Amino acid sequence: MAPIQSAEQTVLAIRPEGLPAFWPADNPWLHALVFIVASIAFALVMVIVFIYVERRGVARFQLRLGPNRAGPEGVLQAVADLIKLLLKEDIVPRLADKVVHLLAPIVATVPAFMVFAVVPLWGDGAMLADLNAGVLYFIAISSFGVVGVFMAGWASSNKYSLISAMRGVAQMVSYEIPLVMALLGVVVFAGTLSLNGIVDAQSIPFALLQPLAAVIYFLAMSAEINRTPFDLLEAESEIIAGYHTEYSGMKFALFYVAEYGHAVAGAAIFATFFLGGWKGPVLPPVLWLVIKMLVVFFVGFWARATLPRLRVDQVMGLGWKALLPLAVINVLIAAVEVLFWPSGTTQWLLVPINIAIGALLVFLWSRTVSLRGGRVEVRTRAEVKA
Amino acid sequence: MEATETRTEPFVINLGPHHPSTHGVFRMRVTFDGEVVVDVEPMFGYLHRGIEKLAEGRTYTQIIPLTDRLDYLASMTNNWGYVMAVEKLAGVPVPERAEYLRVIVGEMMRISSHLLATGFLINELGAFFTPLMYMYREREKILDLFDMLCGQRLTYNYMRVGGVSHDPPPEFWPAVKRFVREMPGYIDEYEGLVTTNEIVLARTKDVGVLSKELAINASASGPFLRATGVDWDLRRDDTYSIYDRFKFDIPVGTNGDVFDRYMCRIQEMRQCCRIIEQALQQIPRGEFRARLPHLVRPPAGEVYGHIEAPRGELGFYLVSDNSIAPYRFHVRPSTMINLTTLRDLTIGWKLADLIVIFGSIDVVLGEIDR
Amino acid sequence: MKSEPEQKSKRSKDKKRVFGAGIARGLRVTMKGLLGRAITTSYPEHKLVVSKRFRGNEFVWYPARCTGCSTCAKSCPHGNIEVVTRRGNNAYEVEKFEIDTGRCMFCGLCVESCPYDALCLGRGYELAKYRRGDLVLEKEAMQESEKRKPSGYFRPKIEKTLPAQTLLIERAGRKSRKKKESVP
Amino acid sequence: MTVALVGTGVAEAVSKSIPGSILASDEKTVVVSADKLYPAAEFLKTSEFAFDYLANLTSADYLDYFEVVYHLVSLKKNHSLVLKTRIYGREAPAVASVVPLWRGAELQEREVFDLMGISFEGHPNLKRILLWDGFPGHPLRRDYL
Repeated sequence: MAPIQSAEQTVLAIRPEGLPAFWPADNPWLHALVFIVASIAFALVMVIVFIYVERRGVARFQLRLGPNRAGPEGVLQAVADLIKLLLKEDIVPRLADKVVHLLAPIVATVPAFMVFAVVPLWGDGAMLADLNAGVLYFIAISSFGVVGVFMAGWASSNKYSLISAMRGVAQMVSYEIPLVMALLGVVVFAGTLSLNGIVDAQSIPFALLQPLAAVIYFLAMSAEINRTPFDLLEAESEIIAGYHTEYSGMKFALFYVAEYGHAVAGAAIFATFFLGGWKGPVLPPVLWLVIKMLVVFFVGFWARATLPRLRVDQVMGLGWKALLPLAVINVLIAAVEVLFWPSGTTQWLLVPINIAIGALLVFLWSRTVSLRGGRVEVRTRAEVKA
Repeated sequence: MEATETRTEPFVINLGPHHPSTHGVFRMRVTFDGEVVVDVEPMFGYLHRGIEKLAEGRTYTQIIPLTDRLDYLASMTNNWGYVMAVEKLAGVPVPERAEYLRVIVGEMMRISSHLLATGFLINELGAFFTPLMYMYREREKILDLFDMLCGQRLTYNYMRVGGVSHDPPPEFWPAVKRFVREMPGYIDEYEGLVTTNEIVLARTKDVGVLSKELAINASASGPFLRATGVDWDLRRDDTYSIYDRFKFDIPVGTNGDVFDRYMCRIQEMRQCCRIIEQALQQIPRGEFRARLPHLVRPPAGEVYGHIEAPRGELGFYLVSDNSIAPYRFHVRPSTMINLTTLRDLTIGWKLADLIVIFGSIDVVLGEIDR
Repeated sequence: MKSEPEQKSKRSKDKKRVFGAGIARGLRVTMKGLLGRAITTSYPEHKLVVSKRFRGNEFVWYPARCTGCSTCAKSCPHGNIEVVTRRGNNAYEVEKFEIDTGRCMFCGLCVESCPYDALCLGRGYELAKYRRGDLVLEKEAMQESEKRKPSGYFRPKIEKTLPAQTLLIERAGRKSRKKKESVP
Repeated sequence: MTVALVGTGVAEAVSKSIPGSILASDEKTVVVSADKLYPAAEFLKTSEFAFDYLANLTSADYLDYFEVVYHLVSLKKNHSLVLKTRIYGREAPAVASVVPLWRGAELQEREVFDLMGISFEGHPNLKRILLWDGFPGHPLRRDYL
């Protein structure tokens, strides 16, 4: 558990014991500089890796070969795409709100990378800022991405974009709550809000100790980063490309990076919260983090390759009727367990118990909650006139 | 402070003609209230090539390639419907072997067409192309066989008045047998991927329900009609060709919703395999094309020939004035008539449902616009 | 003749499932796809063999056999074939034989109607040209050569000599395994 | 197998109920006069013939007159009939719409209106369907070039 820190330390709380001996721990600016560069580079490289892995992986799911032209086995595909997009003409619709249209991709992209400030990358304290309110920081930043989406949808003056933006906001509002509630279960077990502390606390990965929270978090995260089956924002069969219909060239590239940046951030956060972050035997810690992120991402695009998407009201229904109550119950159970169960080696016994409880709750909910139907009685224009 | 009433204003979107899921160049003018559909007006004609007018200036044989371009996902059945109408008009006998060949390719065409119909439906539900790619795989096998048979993969021009243009090469038969043997397994695979999926069920059950009465009144046909529970299939109820020699069931839905339409198509594919299997066993040797003069010159008169095409009743109304070209050539476009009820089905549903309901009707613009 | 009851039984079954069971079944199917082989090929490097009767562009025309009877031109639905003949000593000489493949729909009716087997369809499928004029095939360009081979469409003798078609069913077919019939 | 009803027999029944409506009839077809089309069609739908399904609706131009052809089917009794009507005059041919009886006629009548220029009185939304508004002429007429 992280010790209580003084006010000065919270600004840039450095945990030197996880860092090499020559580390300039006494110079917060140098530390910040190194980690800003390192975490953004890490995130960008991971974005390229994710794009490649997803495109090739989904292609293999679909019995195709996938991109295999640019570079050996197509590894440079993302670079090729980027160059193409950079050279493309930047088209702004005549009726667009120009300034907002320009700002939107930036606002959408930045939060994806800001999240990495609190993610421990390769060891205890190897992060930009070990905030003692790291979870809060993450929640605040991650929910900011939708502002960019909304700006884009609004500024494009395109009806599809507008629908997409509205969907985005509704989805964000609905899924923020189960997401936070699921994290609360973890926080209760870890006893800290610092992400470093949460990784430290995972002698048993929280995915096992809090299976229900992990599932809820995964679903809510999928909804937050707009991945199937909740990819309403970019439902291409319905609203073309959603909020970035009217974007081209570099601005579109930024949205593309933002989409995968959010996926990278989501995978990193999931790995940190539930899979033990950088922890792991034999291999270097940063590699463990990457492996865990890829595993999380794999499940994501496996679902993307398989599942259709839910309708907008069904997404809301699932969030409010199923995920939120389950998350609340999960927090209660976690609190009771932490209060009355002796910590120590006997904690292993909680794993089967919690899995059983989770399975039971999911079973009960699948009996009661139904997402079918959904027709709305409307009056047609002729009827309104009459 | 005064209470103000929140008012919503409907807005209009022109969905199409270039929209990813309008199956070509279909356009719907949709009035939305939020995401709820208030009014739909289908508009088409962007692919109008005037085939009916073109046909009036072409000989009966030259029209066959034109019919390929009607419902381009089921060209074989278009060929078939047309040549059957001409044969009826001219009183031309068709050799046994040709009839069997027609049934075999016709049913393979039905499988291929239904594969695309269900595949695109799932795609419109939001699946990221995977079910579609799996279905394309089987369709590709069928197209390979058609390529072997008549040299093209989409526009076959295979049927002729009084028979078919080619006898299949010897390597055709083992491939068809293998295909029919393997196909039910693949259909099981699709069902595993789609039928039991909770998201699909939530999206399709009770969505876009069409009542029996309205379906009949609006001249719906094909799987779209049968999904409502009307047991009407021209192959059985107005037997043409040699369908009375085969045993097959006609899948009928109960509810008339999107899911039933999907289920009807899946079940129909299984029945197609059964028919092909029986036809492969029964097919006789002999002529595949009746000996006819180069130019068909039917006696003056008129005829309405119809067949059960994959998308519904495909009819050809021909008027002959005893010349080498028809006096009037009319196609009964099954999917255009199925679209009559689009408005009734979609009002009150959301944008996403509109796309799915439209997809479940399974239109092909080549046939609608002609 | 109805299979209604079957559907009904399916319907009542799926109500008893736990949410996620059907999704898991779907995930299993796609996982099988991931572990299987790709069915596509890298096109310009690996080309598949088209069928023996393929109706491609690159028509092949045999001047020795052609009598200039213009049956092909008459049978063309679009009138794309232009034949001009000159009276020679004892036979017509073909002065001009042009096919406008820009408007051709490769229905093959011209080849079918040719009484002397003088016109054959080709096996090419790479149709793109830079100019519309390049799509009009003239008689010199249409003669058979190493690169320009006729297709076996309505020419059974040629058909026998052509290589076998690549069939997807042979490349991506299933190992034959007894499958229980799920339909009565 | 759908039984094609003998036209003369049906014509007798129709003329009994709606006198003066039959123009001609033969083995296959019944031709009714244009002004009596709607009552005749209504009779065919509601009487014991029970033609509940309009399979096809089309038209042909014979220069002297336009012919509108209705292919009726009864799904209940599985029999069919070809009903025709003739409209004389090329300027503004018109006939009653059968949309109130069979909704299936909706788009088909619009198509006939578009391509053949026959207007259907009582159609809820008679607009051009395949061609754009303002297209000159009606292409399926024999005198359109």
